[in-house]
Amino acid sequence: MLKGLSFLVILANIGLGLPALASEPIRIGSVLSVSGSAAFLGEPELKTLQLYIEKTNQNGGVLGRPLQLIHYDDGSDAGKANSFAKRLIDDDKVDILLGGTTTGSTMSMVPLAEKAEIPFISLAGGTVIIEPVKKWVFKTPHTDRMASEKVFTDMKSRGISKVALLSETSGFGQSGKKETEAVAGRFGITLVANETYGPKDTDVTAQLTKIRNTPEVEAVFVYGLGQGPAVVTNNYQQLAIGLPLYHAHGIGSEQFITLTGTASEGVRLPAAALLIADKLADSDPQKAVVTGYRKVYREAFQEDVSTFGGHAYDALMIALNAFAKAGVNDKAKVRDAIEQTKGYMGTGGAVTMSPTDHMGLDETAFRMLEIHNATWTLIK
Amino acid sequence: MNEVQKSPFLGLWFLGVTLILLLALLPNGYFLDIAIRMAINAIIIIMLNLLIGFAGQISLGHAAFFGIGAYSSAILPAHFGWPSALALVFGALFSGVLALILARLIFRFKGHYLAMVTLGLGIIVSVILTNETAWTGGPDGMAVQDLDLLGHKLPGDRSWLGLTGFLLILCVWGTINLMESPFGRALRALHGSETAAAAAGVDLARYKMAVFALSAVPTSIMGSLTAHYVGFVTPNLAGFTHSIEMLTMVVLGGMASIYGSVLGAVLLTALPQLLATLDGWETVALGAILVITMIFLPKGIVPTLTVYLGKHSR
Amino acid sequence: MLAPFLQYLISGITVGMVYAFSALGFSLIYNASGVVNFAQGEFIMLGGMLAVFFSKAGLPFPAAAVLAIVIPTLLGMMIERLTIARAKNAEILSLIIITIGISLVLRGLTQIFMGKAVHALAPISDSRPIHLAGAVMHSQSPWVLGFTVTVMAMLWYFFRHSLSGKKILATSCNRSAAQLMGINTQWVMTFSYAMAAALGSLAGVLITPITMTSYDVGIMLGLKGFIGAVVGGMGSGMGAIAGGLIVGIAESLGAGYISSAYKDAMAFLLIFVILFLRPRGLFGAKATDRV
Amino acid sequence: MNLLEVRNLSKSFGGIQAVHNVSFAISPGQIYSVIGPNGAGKTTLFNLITGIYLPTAGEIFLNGSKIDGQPPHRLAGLGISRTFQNLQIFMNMSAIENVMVGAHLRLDRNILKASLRLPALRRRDKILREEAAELMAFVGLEACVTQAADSLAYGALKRLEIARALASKPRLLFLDEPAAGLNPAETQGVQELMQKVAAAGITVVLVEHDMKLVMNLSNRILVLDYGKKLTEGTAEEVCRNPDVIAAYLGVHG
Repeated sequence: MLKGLSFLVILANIGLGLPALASEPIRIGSVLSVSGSAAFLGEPELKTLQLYIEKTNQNGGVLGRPLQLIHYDDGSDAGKANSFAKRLIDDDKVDILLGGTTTGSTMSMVPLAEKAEIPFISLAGGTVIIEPVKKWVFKTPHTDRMASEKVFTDMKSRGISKVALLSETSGFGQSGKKETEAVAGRFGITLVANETYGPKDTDVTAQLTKIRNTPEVEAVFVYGLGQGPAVVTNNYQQLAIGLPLYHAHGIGSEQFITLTGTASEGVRLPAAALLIADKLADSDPQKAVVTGYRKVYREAFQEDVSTFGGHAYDALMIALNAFAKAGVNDKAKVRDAIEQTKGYMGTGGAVTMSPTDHMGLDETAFRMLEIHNATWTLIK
Repeated sequence: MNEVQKSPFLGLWFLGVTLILLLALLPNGYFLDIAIRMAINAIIIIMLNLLIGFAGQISLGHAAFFGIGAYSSAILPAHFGWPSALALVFGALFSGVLALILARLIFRFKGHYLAMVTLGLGIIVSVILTNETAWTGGPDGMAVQDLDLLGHKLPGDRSWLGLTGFLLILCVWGTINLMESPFGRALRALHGSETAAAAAGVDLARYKMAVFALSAVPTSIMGSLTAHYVGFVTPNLAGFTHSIEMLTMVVLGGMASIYGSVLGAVLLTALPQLLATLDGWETVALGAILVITMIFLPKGIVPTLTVYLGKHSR
Repeated sequence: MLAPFLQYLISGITVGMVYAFSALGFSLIYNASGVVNFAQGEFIMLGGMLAVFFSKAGLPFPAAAVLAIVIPTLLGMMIERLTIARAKNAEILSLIIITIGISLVLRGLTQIFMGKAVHALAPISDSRPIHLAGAVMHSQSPWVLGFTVTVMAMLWYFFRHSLSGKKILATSCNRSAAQLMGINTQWVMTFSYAMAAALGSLAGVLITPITMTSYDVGIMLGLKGFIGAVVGGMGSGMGAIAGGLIVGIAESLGAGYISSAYKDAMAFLLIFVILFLRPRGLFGAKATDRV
Repeated sequence: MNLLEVRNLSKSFGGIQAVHNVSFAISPGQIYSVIGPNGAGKTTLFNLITGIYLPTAGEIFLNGSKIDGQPPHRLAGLGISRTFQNLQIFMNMSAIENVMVGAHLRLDRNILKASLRLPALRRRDKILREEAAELMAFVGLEACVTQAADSLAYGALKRLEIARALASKPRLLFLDEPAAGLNPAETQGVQELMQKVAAAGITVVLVEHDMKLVMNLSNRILVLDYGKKLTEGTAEEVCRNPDVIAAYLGVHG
């Protein structure tokens, strides 16, 4: 009965409108959190993969072979991610693994990718994914450490040194908290308050009141994504705290602005250029790819892009370039091709990987943005 | 009760043969993975059924013991260099003692109060696992070293299925005997009427403590084995959703039915895999299946079938 | 030193009122059928999501709100008729599993048809916060408080003086005796589910401007409501509201004074203490098992 | 030496004095009945002695040693066994298993031995099952030895409960309205059963409304009214006592 099932699965996926390319499809396996607490990130990631695989197939696929996406939703549960990764590797026999929306899901898939020796490009932010470097594991999003460094550089430029940190008890938030605490000293910044809130909390006035009553706090740095930061920003306005408010790159999507409205005025955050594509100077090397992706995504889904969708775009493009260069069947060659990605201009920034850096982004990939009357603006 | 008249060990042979067939025929790691998870869940659900089906107690936080087992096998070897077997035993003892203390404190509680207290245990354990980042790696979870049983490691997935399958058969054999013994009858009497059981000499507090510990320890051991098998643990192993999944497996399979527990575990482990390709409709399908089964098979699948077959076969 | 305490208290009461509505829903259905309805949280989610859906579709707030309450109410009745009522002679646990199944179906359908994004709703009055001696209250809180008090008064009158209210109380005491007295217990069951759904969705509409909503907010709201109902004494309306408020305030004070990470754990520890001292809840009826 | 002695026993639920300052004694081998109009406190007195309720005041002695306040399961160990006014049967088990549970304290309840199906334990269980079958025959249920408890008639369940109580080989057997809801033929059967039990040397304490049954069976009778002790004595003494007649039949003229 189970054997019949996997045949059914392949059949279901072929029905995705593949043109009549005779040759064997390149099988791209992906496990994303399209439901559960990280659905906020997983859904744009899946839509981007499906959109660009279909587009690539329309212009003849890669090396004359059509692309076939085999996707499972892990529902933001690392245990399910592990079991679906095994299914992709052992049963669906995929050629490459893209995915792992959250650091937890990614880390539960890493031992499988390493054992099966199959290239695996993660879309999650955790530094632990590429530190220490793992032979078969890569990632496209910036690390949380880079976000903290970018925020602290901006704070230094405004003479701020006493900062209150409010981090979310989610994977993203806690990994960010660890990195922020690690790098604060280097920038001469002391964390005078260190509070947390739950990803599903609907009210954080208690924590913010505690922060407001810490005497020498000069600015507040919130590390979270999805609904949490929006609740924090609204409560922040209600309590009229008035100190400069910084967020991490986790709020990089239009939804944050719609949820907070006027409360987002003056909020600063590090983010990929994707959010301010149209405001980039024409000379900016990223302008083309960023505006291109944004236009295609908007046409296809009538909704705005998010940086998370951008990570999926970069991962797919890096994978396809590697296939084009090194063929498909020899997984070790594909791995080497990914590791040698040089100067790939992605939505996240210029990617130059090396045997010791499986991400390839430097801090220029991040731009400091400020929200002015509900629009992202670049800080010079 | 017709289940008992037919020799109960008939089902055991069936399980044994199925295990051997699976070991021989399952093509790759993925199907072995499903079978291993089914065996692990079946053991947990049989022991949970002792608590819910046989003894009539309720636990909405049973995944807490699974989480304690999983995390002791992750933390103790990683931070303290303990051998994995010792970590497993520690987790089991810790869960057992916790279950004894909890049962002693709340043995007067019944029905939804008991549900509430066990729910609280589950949430407290998963909140601790989420927030003690230094030890548990926080919400992103942490890696788990390989299981080494007296020096040598379990080679491949097939040996994992062999181990868990054997443990399942042992567990079924043991619980059938246990339920046919004075201890088992005292437990079921507890469910029938606590007052009458006490009047017959059953020490309610001691038996509730015993059945809580008896269901907590194996769950913790299975948590440890899963941690080593998957190689990674996250806090939602101890979470509310996992506890509800366990409860559903018990009730779906059949309360106070050992083979019902096995069936409930097998079905609800396979279901997410079968529904995985419905992208977006899985939750609806799972919910609908639960509702429909509970309406047409209110006593759970196996008891209802046994009654149905019993009526017709005579 | 007073300002932070006042702030914690106010935010605790605001969140507590939401838990109180959820607890009330639990008590109503428990009263009529002895079932702990785990789909109660989804009614609150549906109220919020439908209100957002209709106001985005251009309906003025009152119209959107009414629709966002009527639809879940009809859904509640349909659920009772099609599932709970049909599960004849099922054990309580099987009925609870049915409500868990229903909550999965409701959550899955909302996720598919209304998406996974987080939505907000404009507050009823303008959104400038209200300042009270150093503490700040969301402009929506007085509306929530007002509705809670009116609903409590209506329920009190309904159960004290109206015939149908007494019918529900009679059914909860002894179902077969009520049937003998000619009470249509079937109607009582359906009506209780409808009322619980209406209360839940009303709560959803009221709190969405403060807490925002998405397809999966139902789980935690349902859970906290269950705790509130048990703390207040399962089956007592007054107890449910008091229990919900206590859970909300305990969480807020715990987060403020002890540690925000362990907020949920602390709410439970407090509740263990209350249940340990008073096993049947604050307002629960004293039950000596007649042997 | 009295088998059971009760001194100034009282129990109040909130304001209500269910049992007030009751004293009496039972010597071994007797059939001792407790009678009184509804609400006189008979079942409450039973529940106090068998540990279901905690007394508000007073003491209870079994063979001279104090037993008030002991939980029911420890009292069972001291040879006290009982049936209940509204049937407490383990409906989730078979009839014979109900009786086997009665013998709980005489059995090896070790978990490990049971799980490993050790022969010693299996043998004792087989002997117990036969013993239970004999007891069911003793109370007249030989036909239902293989049936499930929830398929038995009300009258049969009443007898099953007595069989279960006997399974613990008690010295003192409390029967709470054994004849309630039975037709005359069944009541006659219960009377014979009582006599057989007493003949087997077990002291029986009976709460009953059926006056004919009480008068035929009882060696001594305690009469309660509104929780207070009205009188105590042999069947004839109680019959002729004016207070008893007044309490039962209401005052004449």
